Parts: sequence; C-alpha cells; structure tokens
Amino acid sequence: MKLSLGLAMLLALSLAPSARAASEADYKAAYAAAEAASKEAAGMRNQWTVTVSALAAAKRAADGGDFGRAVAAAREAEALAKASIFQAVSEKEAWKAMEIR
Amino acid sequence: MTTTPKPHWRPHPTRRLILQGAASVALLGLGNLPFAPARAAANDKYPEEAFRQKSEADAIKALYGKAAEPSDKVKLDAPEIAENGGVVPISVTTTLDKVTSISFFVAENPNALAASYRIPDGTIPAVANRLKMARTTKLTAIVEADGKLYSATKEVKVTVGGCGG
Amino acid sequence: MNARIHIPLASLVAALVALALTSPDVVAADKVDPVADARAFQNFFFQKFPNVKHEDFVNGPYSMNEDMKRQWQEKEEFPPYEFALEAGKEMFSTPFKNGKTYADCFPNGGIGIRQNYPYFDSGEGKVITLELALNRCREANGEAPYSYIKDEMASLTAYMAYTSRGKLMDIKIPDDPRALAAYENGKRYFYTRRGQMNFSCASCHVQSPGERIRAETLAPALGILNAMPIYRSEWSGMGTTSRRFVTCNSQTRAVPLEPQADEYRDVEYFLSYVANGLPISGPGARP
Amino acid sequence: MASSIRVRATSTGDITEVQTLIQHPMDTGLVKDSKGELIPAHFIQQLKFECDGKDVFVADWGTAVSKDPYVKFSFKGAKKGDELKISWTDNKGGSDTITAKIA
Repeated sequence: MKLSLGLAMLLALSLAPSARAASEADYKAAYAAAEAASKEAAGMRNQWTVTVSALAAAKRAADGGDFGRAVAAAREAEALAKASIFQAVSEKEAWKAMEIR
Repeated sequence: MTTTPKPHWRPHPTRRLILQGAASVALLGLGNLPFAPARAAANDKYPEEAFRQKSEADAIKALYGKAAEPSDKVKLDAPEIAENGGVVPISVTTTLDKVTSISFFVAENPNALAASYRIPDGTIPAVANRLKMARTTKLTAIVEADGKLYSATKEVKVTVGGCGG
Repeated sequence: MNARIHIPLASLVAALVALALTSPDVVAADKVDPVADARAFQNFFFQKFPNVKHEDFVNGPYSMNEDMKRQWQEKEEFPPYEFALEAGKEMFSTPFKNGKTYADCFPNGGIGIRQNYPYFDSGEGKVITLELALNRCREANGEAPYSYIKDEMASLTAYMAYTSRGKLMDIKIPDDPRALAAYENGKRYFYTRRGQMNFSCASCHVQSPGERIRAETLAPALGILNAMPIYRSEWSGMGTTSRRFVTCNSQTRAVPLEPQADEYRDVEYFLSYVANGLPISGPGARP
Repeated sequence: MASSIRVRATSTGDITEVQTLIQHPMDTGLVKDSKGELIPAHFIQQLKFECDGKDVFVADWGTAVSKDPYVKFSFKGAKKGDELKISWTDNKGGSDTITAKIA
C-alpha cells in the first residue's frame, strides 16, 4: 500500500509541470530574461557561441508554436549567458594564477 | 566525417568519347613522337576502368591484369601517422631495372587506385607525391619491372580524414 | 537536450567558484615589466623542452614531434603556400589606381620589415599590426580594404614575411604608459579563460604543447606567430593571424570579436614581444 | 593569368630532377559545400612531361591526389638549357601547358 502511494505521488509530481502547457506569455518572459543576460555577456565581450544558438533555438521553437521547447531553450540560453558572465567576472583576477612568472 | 552516399561517378557516355578523342588527338598532336618503344608500358590511354574499381585487388587486375609479389627491392616511404589525411607525402624508390610503371593503392579510400605513373626508358624508377587518405589505411606501392609486378605495403594512421566535407 | 547541458554546466560553475576561491592571494597590482616577462616566458619553454633548439620553437607543432617534422620538411621542398607567395609578390608591385604601390606606405619599401610588426603608434596610442597597416595603406590610396581573413591579405603578408625570413623578431615597447597598458591587456587576454570550454590560449599553448587536442598537435606559445601567415592543410588554404585568432575562439565556443579588435592587436603585440630574438619563419605550412 | 604549373627542373651530371606543383582543386565529387550540395568531381587525370619530343614521365591521377598536387621524379639524357614541356588535362576537359628550361 505504502509503495503504490509513493509511486502515485511521484507520478503526480512528474506530471504537474507539463499539465499546464507553456503559453506564449511564459515564452516571452523567459526569452526576455535570456536576451538581457546574453546582451550583458556580449557587453563584457565574453559571449559564448552556445548561448547564441540556444537563443536561436528558442525563437525557432516559438515560431513553430512549440512553446514548451521554446521556454526550455530560453532558460538554457539564460543559464549559459549567466555562466559566461560569471566566467568573465572571475577571470578578471583568476588569470594571474596561470601567468608564467 | 559523415559518410556521404557514394554517387556512381560515370561521365556522360558521349563526354567520355570526346575525352578519349581529345586525349588521342593530343597524343597525335604531339606529332613528332618517335614510335613508342615496343616494350611501352600499359597503353597510353587513361586507365579509366582501373580508377573506377573500389577494391585494391580489382584495381590491380584492371590496371595490370596480373598479381604482384611483395619484394624488398621496392622501398616505400610514408609517414607512420599522417599529420593530415588531405596531404600525405609518399615516395617510392626501387633497385629493380627495366621498370615501366609505378602505382599507388590506398585500400580504405572509396577507390583504391590513387595514382599510376608510366616510366619510359631512361627515367629513374622513383616517384614522390602527396595523396589523400580517408582514414587509417593500408598503402601499397606496385612496381612493374620487365613485365612482372613487385609490391611493398605500409600502414598509415590517419587522424583527420583527408577528404574534407 | 537540456538535461544533458545542465550537468556539465553545473560542474563548470562549481569549478569556476573553486578556482576563484583557491587562487593564491594575488600580489597587489604588480608593476608591469615586459623585459622580465619575456625572459621568464622564454626560460619556461627552454626548460620544459631542453632538447628543442631555441630557434626551432618558431616551427610550432613540428618542434614537438619528429615524425611530423619529417613530413613538414618534405612539404617544404615545394610548399603549398608557393601560390600565395607569388600572388603576394605580384600584388605588392602592382600599382594602385593612383599609381602608388604598397612600397610607398612602408619603411624600406616594405621589404624585410615584418619583424618589427606589430608596433605601438604613439600618435594613435594603439598597436598597429601588419594586416592593419596594409589595409590602411590601401584606404589611404583610395582602394577598398581587404578582408582580414581571406586570401588577398594572406598573400600580401606572406610576401612581406618571406622578405624577412631569418631576421629576428624585434618588437619595441616605447616608454609610454599606453604602450605598457596595451602589452598588459594582451598578456591578460592570453591567460584569460573563455568560451564554454573554459580554455585560455595558455591552457593549450603553455600547459600542453606537443600533446594532441583531438587530432591536432599543439604548438608551443613561444614563437607561435613567427610563421604567420600559414597554409593549413586542414583549411586547404592560407590563414592570416586574424583568421587563426577567430577560429581558435570559436573552437572554445567563445564568440569571436571582429578581426583586428583591440584585444587581438594587443595579444599579437604581447606574443610577438615575448618572442623577440627568435627568427621570422613565415609564411609557414601547418597540418 | 600566370600558369597553374610551377616547375623546378635542375640537372646535375646526367640526371635531371623535376619537381612540379600545380594549382588545382582536385575535387573528389564526394564532398559537400557549405550549402550541403555535392561539389562535382574536378580533378587532373593526366599529366605529361616531354623532353625534346619524347615522353619522359606520364602520370595518371585519380581523385585521391591532394589539392594543389605535387610530384617529383628524375630522368637521364637531358642537359642544362634543354626544354621540358609539361601539360595536364582534367576530367572536365580543362588543361594547361608550359615549357620550362632545365637549370
């Protein structure tokens, strides 16, 4: 009994997020956030090629009406952009560790 | 390198005739060619059939029509690891005499026969050239001396496929 | 697709954090001393590869691997950059529409001067590379500039490099704070990690020269620009310094800057300066 | 336009060494371009070297010969100043020919 209860809960949990299909509004919000982070990374002249391709994938998916995939790609682009910003900030000092002295 | 489907390369029949025509005209055009010595190498025409063969065995049969036996008199020089499959420097020299033809076969290439050289009288039986290799492959050099075939083989490791694409 | 990305991403961020915390407490802004830098840079490679002759470092991967060196020497008998070299020589002597030629823009008519490039222009307060000077010469004479990564620029720089073959790299840093700043900016760019691969130039060309990254044997950073421009079998064509910087960036998944951006000019200045005393061997042939 | 054939023929004693580099794409017909279309086969099939009217070397090439092909060979019976005629034809009917003096 306990086992099936656990299973049922697990099942419900995994279904919950996709129950409500991502809407265009979700996509627009996720894309805007990703684009802002990507612009900041580009401003620091430390943009990654994978950020650019993830943003493009998000737009393509949205144009095709698949907002679920579009939101996922936009979130991924945002994460990549943020990682590249973190890299640029930390490298401001970290590079000296590798310098031949 | 993604393997692309191999289109069956066969020039348009009439174009091939024109080519052959042009080739023979070019030869005749040379006019004052003294009649080629009797022991001329394989006929002067471009060995189209041999170049179309896929496997090494078929290519050798199409080009020479006989089998080759390995011989240490054929010295084949090729790199162990090719720096780039697109440009592999390869050379062969031999101490055999009355050599009339030297050819190179790259087993793993789409078509095994890579290059074939006709060595008229008075030309030193040695050649250096640069070939393409699709992947790590057996490389064979064959020397035709006094009507018999002698061969040497070497394995060449290829890390970057030489055929681009 | 995104699950797969998140795992390496998380580990990457963790690694970055760890690196930031553990890096030694960096000495307060130490004074920029190019002379000491160059000596330390060269000694690092001389000690790491004691049996490589000093001037051999300019031959990149071939100084690291005997079998490849033999293949290179065979290619050098009749090198694949022969056509670019001849095209460059012809272009160099063909006058512009206004009758002038490149020779009028360069000291000594542009012959045998490659070893002094890039130089710091105190008027402009910036580093001027050979490729930039060539395009400026074209524009000054009413001609359209060439692309920095295409064959025409490679042919011109190939000819100018050829006329300097054997001369020792001789880059000067004038006593001008802006020149020191450009040199320092170039050094920083060289050691800064970038791209999703999180590599800096040093990760490959200082930490693992002679080793392979996938199929390519890595060249040592010392003298790495002395053979520019290079004919690469992989590109089956010529490559200028700009093309090399741009492709290296995209291979680490960093979006390249525009060719001849300040960072590229400064890192070329840094890399050429620390190679002072090593011979020019351009144009070069590479795998 | 300059010829596509670069040749260096030097004779020492009775032996003349000939090195040739030819500017040619040597496309195999199996490679796709950036737009994903197959680049048609375009390669030199035959390369001939002639000295005072006699063939001294004939090369039959397939698609496995490198881009900007190079070949080196030597032959006897020629001396400084003799003329060497070099000509090639490719599978599209293209051709080029030059004569060079043996140095």
